Amino acid sequence: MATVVKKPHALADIPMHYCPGCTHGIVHRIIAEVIDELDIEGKTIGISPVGCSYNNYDYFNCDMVQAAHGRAPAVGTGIKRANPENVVFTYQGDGDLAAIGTGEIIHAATRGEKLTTIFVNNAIYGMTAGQMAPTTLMNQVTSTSPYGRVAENHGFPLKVCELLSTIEGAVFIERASVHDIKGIINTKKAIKKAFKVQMSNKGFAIVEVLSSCPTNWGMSPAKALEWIREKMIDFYPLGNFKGENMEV
Amino acid sequence: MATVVKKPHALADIPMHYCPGCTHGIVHRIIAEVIDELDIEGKTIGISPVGCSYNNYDYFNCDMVQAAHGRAPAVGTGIKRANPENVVFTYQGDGDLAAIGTGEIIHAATRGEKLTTIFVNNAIYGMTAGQMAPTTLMNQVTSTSPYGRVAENHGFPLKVCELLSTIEGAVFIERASVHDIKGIINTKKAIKKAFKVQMSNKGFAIVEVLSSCPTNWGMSPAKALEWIREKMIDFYPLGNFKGENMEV
Amino acid sequence: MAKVSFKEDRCKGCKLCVAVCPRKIVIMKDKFNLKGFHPAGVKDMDLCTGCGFCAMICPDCVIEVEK
Amino acid sequence: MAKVSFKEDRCKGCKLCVAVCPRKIVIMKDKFNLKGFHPAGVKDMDLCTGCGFCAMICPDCVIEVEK
Amino acid sequence: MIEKVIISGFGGQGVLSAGRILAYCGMLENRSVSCLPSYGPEMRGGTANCHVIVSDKAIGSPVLNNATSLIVMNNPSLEKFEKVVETGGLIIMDSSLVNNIPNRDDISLYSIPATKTAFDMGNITFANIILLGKLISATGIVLKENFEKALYKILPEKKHNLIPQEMEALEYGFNYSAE
Amino acid sequence: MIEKVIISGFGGQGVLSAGRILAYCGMLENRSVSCLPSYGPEMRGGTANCHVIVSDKAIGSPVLNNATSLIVMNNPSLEKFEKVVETGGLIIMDSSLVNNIPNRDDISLYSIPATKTAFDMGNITFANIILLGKLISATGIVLKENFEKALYKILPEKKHNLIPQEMEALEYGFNYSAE
Amino acid sequence: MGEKFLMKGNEVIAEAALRAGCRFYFGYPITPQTEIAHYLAKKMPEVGGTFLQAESETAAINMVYGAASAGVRVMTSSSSPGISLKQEGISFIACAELPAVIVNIVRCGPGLGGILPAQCDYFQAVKGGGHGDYKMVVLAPYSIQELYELTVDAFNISDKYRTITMIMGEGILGQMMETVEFKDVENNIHIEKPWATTGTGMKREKNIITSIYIKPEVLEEHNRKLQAKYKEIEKNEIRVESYNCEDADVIVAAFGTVARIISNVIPMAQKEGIKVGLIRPISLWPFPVKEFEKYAHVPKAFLTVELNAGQMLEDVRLAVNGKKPVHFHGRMGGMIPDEAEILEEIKKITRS
Amino acid sequence: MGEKFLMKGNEVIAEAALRAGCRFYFGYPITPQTEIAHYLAKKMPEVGGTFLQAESETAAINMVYGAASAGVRVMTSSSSPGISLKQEGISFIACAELPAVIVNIVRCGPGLGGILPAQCDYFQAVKGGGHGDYKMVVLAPYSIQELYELTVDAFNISDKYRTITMIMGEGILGQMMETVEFKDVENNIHIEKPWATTGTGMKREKNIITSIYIKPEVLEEHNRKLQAKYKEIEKNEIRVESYNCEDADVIVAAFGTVARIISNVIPMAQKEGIKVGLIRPISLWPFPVKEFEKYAHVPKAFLTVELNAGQMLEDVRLAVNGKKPVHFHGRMGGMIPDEAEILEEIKKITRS
Ligand SMILES: Cc1ncc(C[n+]2csc(CCOP(=O)(O)OP(=O)(O)O)c2C)c(N)n1
Ligand SMILES: Cc1ncc(C[n+]2csc(CCOP(=O)(O)OP(=O)(O)O)c2C)c(N)n1
Ligand code: SF4
Ligand code: SF4
Ligand code: SF4
Ligand code: SF4
Ligand code: SF4
Ligand code: SF4
Ligand SMILES: [Mg+2]
Ligand SMILES: [Mg+2]
Repeated sequence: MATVVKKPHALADIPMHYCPGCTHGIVHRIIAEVIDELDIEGKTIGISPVGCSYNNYDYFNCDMVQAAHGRAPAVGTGIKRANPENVVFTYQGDGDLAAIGTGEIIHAATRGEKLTTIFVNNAIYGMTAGQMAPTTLMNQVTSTSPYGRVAENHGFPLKVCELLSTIEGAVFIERASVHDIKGIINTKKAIKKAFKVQMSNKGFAIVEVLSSCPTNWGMSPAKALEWIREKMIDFYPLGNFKGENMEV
Repeated sequence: MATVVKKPHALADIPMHYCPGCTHGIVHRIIAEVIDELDIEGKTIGISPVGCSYNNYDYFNCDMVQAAHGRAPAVGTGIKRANPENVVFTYQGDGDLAAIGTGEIIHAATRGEKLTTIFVNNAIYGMTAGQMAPTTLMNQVTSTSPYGRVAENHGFPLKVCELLSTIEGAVFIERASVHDIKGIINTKKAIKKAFKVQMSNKGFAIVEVLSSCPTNWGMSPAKALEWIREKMIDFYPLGNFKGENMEV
Repeated sequence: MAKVSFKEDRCKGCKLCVAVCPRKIVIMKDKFNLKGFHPAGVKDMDLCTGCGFCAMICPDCVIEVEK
Repeated sequence: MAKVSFKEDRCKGCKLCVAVCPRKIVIMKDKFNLKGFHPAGVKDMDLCTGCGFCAMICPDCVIEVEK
Repeated sequence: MIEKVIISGFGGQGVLSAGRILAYCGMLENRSVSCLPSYGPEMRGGTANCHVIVSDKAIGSPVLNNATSLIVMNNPSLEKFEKVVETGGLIIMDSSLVNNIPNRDDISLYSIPATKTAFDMGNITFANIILLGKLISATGIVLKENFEKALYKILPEKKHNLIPQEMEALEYGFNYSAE
Repeated sequence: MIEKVIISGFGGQGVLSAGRILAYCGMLENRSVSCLPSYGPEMRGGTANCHVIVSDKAIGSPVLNNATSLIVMNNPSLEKFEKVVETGGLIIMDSSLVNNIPNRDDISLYSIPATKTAFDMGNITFANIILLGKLISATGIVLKENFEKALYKILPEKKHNLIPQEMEALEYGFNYSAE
Repeated sequence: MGEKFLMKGNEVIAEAALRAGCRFYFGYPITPQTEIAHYLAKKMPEVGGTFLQAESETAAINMVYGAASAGVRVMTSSSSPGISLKQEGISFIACAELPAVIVNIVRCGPGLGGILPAQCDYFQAVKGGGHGDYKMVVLAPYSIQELYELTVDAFNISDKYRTITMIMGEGILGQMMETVEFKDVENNIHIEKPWATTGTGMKREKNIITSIYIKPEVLEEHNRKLQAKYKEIEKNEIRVESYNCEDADVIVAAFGTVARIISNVIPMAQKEGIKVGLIRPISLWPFPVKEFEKYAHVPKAFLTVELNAGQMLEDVRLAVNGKKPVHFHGRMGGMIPDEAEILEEIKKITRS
Repeated sequence: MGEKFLMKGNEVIAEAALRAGCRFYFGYPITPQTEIAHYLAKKMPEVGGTFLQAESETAAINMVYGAASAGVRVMTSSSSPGISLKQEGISFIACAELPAVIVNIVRCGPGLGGILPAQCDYFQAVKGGGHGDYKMVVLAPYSIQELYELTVDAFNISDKYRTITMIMGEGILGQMMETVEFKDVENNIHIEKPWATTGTGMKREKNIITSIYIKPEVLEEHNRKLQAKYKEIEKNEIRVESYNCEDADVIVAAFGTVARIISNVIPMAQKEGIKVGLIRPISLWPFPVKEFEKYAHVPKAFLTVELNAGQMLEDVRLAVNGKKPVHFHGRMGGMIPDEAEILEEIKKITRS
């Protein structure tokens, strides 16, 4: 009998701390599968953010560095410049990447750093109890937008892929989603390509993954995936923004 | 005899400290003229950056606040939220706005803060002796890119207007230049509109002004204006990016 | 014939596997696991196509699918 | 007839006014001003159209133009 | 009089709100009260506990190193806290969820199938109230009447219709004795 | 022996490079030397000055509160620094640019049309060298020979062809005496 | 007696700010102080105020700078790493002499550390984590009631001296609930701020808010002015409580929650025949030097107990100035000392 | 004797870093230390190293964190406001025990302040401007030659203890030129770093660099480990010089450039019959406490002279511990005291 799906080698064989049904876990497995398939575990260095996945350094079997909130792209720059042979990825939430870390992500992209960023957009600050993120949807109620996100006060959600697409050094940009099997398959394809782009020294690569936070959205895990499909994808269109046909 | 051009009221009658031929002075006069024409000196608050124009609080006759490097949009947000009746503008260089202040400008735009930003892009850090800026052109030699700006190390110049154009809350975006009379006239038109956009509560407005730094470019003032025309405009196309036809 | 195995004690009872199974054969068990959740399982393995969807969506790497 | 006046002591001798004058009548004087620069001036006021270009480009608000 | 109560269970079992109501009752009786929830880095259902003090005198540290009473709603909580109960103190456990047995013979033990009973009453979230009922009857820490008052104060108006049921749950715990 | 020299003028007049060459000469003579440029917030030609010490002993503070010699290349510099020159010290001024006259009768004064002369020599940037020439002849602070050596060390190779001219300028200042 | 509420420390801070007339809050989420933001996000719109979640702590502190320039009462709050990110802004606000209230609900460091209570930001707060010579008033409440009163006070002090006032509490203080009564406290909301940048209205000279002074004489003068102000604050704004010090064998110095633990230790020690005194600095800066001087002759020794590696210890030693030994007991990483271990430390001292 | 160079302090720092084997520099421009960057921008490519101008000081310090994680020698430099922006990162690096060299060429604060020399970041450097209990080694050179030697040393110390070492100099030190000789100094470049994250190569357990420890027992243990390391550094790495202290009437404590001014004052005082001693701490942390203890019985009093409002003063007072009065004379805002005014202060003390 052949294995169809099993725990990838690059993923540690320990329980993860995420809430039931939180899609962070899915993204973790995908990354680990890609590391396995590209056979790069031994030279990969992952960078953990500050957010619910702050301690995913325990979950990946490669060398890992925990970065300050929002600074993963700067930390990654330091590592990659020190050792260009390594494959370096950052794993960041929407608070981490799109709020406090705005400067770092934009300039890593501008410099065309050879990094791969996995950007987990769940439209909320998961870890700190559900505050509004720059990516929170219009009218979405959060603990710091109790009356919903309102344009007059909060402006409109930030579209990170669209923003980064204007930057020349960002050579591979794709938005994917893990709300269903097709999404999961596409997410994996995109992440794999984003790693390959780095390995062929092309420039900065990022995959935004629409992800769920059932706990802070106040929904069942299954309902949360539906919400991604209905609300998030509507506002954040999936697809490749740059580098689709790049040879790697 | 009628006055064709004279010192505007909103500009203080004192010498400015800029280098001979530095176009910061031109931009100052334009802003002051706009303040005069809109008759808003009494309710305008300007925010000075860190850069060669750090002390332009001495040059404008309205209330002025000096902000930390890159933070003018945050300071402006504080002022404007405290007193929405005021007309608040920030004056920022390319180091200030496009490097250290990236997060602040993007999120002021994202929130659609009712602010007007005058962004003086001279492709270099003037004040600190000519270091590379995010906006420094390819191959441009600066004190920190002594071998020229090279894509492999430094990536490509950041196009601020293009970047901000992807943000919904940024409702008026235009790039102008003061390298010649036509440019000066257009710059003034754009700045005036950017103030009006704020005054009609539409959202965030920014005018990027291509500007010269004869000292650090190592050119005569006249040559520097030519360089804007030949090199800068070629890379940074002039024109309106957003809000051209907005009623204000 | 396919084989679907569950590391039951890792299951958090999120039911995503239930939702995604095209054959509707994944169910939540009555018992509690060590964590205090009702773990998932397959009720009729014969109907399983070994598509792997359940394992692909499981956020906690509970499921392994062989075929 | 137009009138162009210079606050000479503010002039930094950058010559932008010289470059921009369509009538080519703005020149740099031989003398030094207080700052140690050769200040600009108009050599033949009669030719001036009062276009104001010189004043518009002067970074130091040295020039006033009337018409 | 000083009552030092630790309430512990999974997140989501109402550990914190139980502590809060208890402290509120104490306040209504003009006692000094404090209630300190444990707070972890995670939103996600690990073990949660809360330290409640109700006292006639000013309260020193809100952190309890030992307790006069312990309410436990899962096994790990019993393991963690049983040793901090003072001699002569009491342990109240939700026997629907806790199957271990404390290793102490110098304390009183009450074992109540709170979760099951609450489930049967139609609202699983009443388990904590049932356990509090027992605490109140066993210690007299606060008055039953004040409990009802406290509920009216604490709960948002739209939940006031639940209060009679909650008082029933309290009553159940209050009167519960192992048969 | 300790020579404390302040050189002052507009930015761009070569104040700093004069100080640097002077210190370099001192170093070649195995003296302790220091050279401290003033640094302002601005790139833009305000007044610049530099403090140079050449001494037989270890140098204490590099900051000069008084000077044995002062070279000035504009009026504001004279105004600012003339009072710090010690009694018996000297002031060397570029009379092409400085038209004020120091208010001191306890010092020696040398007034040289350095900028004009340098202009006539075809390179206005030699003004500072001319003034240094006078400083060297008036104080013996360093040897003329070493000055040439210093130039070869300091200047990039592609500028070495200028050195003979610079030595001429030095010579001019060295020998200058008001007629 | 007024109505009593059972509230979380963080919520009380928020409520106190509202009652002090604060209508502007800028902050960025971080545990264990997020409830301040949640509370204000709800309440500010109800009173016409502004709650704004900034994109970062750096932005937040600069928004505070802006709002304070405009003359309004303004607050931000954060916890340790977030406060580190505000250091540049704090130094700017101090230099520009703007009134602002900053709350630090301290978590255990260094680095990302943990989120449990600690007092390890004492040095940062009182010695100046930012660059340059500046001070801010630092108040360390030890109960929820005091948290309320000091928070209101913080706004008054800030306005009065044009200074930053920091409320510094351990994580516990933000998370615990206690009874609080919102007594009316003196609250000078409507202080004149003629220096504020609100637009000249063409009626007055322009106002400039700045922290740069290029001429050294001017900057030195400005610094002297700041130092004179700090002296004035040292004279007027010391807050301290001492218990049992008159004939103590050992005087313990402790602030915040730790002082509460000591108050449990005092009767325990009494039972063993040891007289323990307590000096509780409430204002950490200005530090109550005189209180220590006053009792320096009394005990055999002092003992400083802190949730850190020994920070206030230095100020205690400076105040005692060699007159008596000053011992230290500290816990770190979110650990809290229990009464027994502190008593043991005290006994070690009395035995020796 | 080797070749001598006449170089600017800032350039010497850069050259020293290169000679110490540092091949990675991340920084953001700020006066008065920009020449460090200019020098390295030129030279790094020549030796195959990386010079990278970051988008901000915050990014720069986090790039340092990354490069240090990867096990290479790495440096950043800035000046006061920029150093404030690095405080979070510094605390992270300290907690994660990464070796790194940070240069602060101090300008006068607070706020944007001015760009002239000052020593007003002493507290920030030695007490911890960032959050949590951490220390970094802080070295304060007083000549360009020493600047070279201490910069090389800084890399060795950093690697040896897995700590941050800061070179702290007043603006003057960065800007002035003096003779420097690049003597070979002990330089342990090839220290093993088995903890570094360079990829497992599938040959070893994975390495993790982190500064978060969620369990309080573990974080306390980690803090104890850090404190033990700091004790070790205090034992081994004190650097201090004293002159003339054996029979001094007044002992002056001063570091950096100020100590040079004092060395001018000593003979002036001698002429007036006053014996002045000088203790010059070179390592500001660890502070040379013992040196002060050693001479505490000698003078009538101590005088601390600083370019600030009185910061090292506190460490001197702690070291002297009440045995003698400790006076203070300070200048701020970029002003530098001259010999005469210091002598006057000394005379005030001897007269009183
Ligand atoms: C400097 C700093 N600011 C704030 C925090 C608090 N904090 C921790 S996680 C987080 C937000 C996480 O949100 P996101 O990045 O979206 O990740 P998620 O938890 O949603 O996966 C914040 C603000 C911190 N640890 N450090
Ligand atoms: C936090 C901080 N970092 C760095 C500096 C130093 N600094 C002053 S101006 C400047 C750059 C100015 O460049 P730009 O914004 O382009 O303005 P310009 O001078 O070119 O007009 C820098 C880096 C500072 N003052 N504060
Ligand atoms: S809080 Fe949200 S993002 Fe975080 S683990 Fe839970 S579900 Fe996932
Ligand atoms: S340095 Fe450049 S930008 Fe600054 S004043 Fe001079 S010319 Fe203008
Ligand atoms: S492998 Fe496919 S068919 Fe089989 S249980 Fe899983 S989801 Fe259902
Ligand atoms: S998806 Fe995984 S965790 Fe969720 S119920 Fe199924 S097996 Fe359990
Ligand atoms: S007004 Fe026009 S024509 Fe007259 S001098 Fe000026 S530029 Fe020349
Ligand atoms: S443009 Fe202005 S400053 Fe320049 S030369 Fe003409 S008058 Fe003088
Ligand atoms: Mg998120
Ligand atoms: Mg610029």
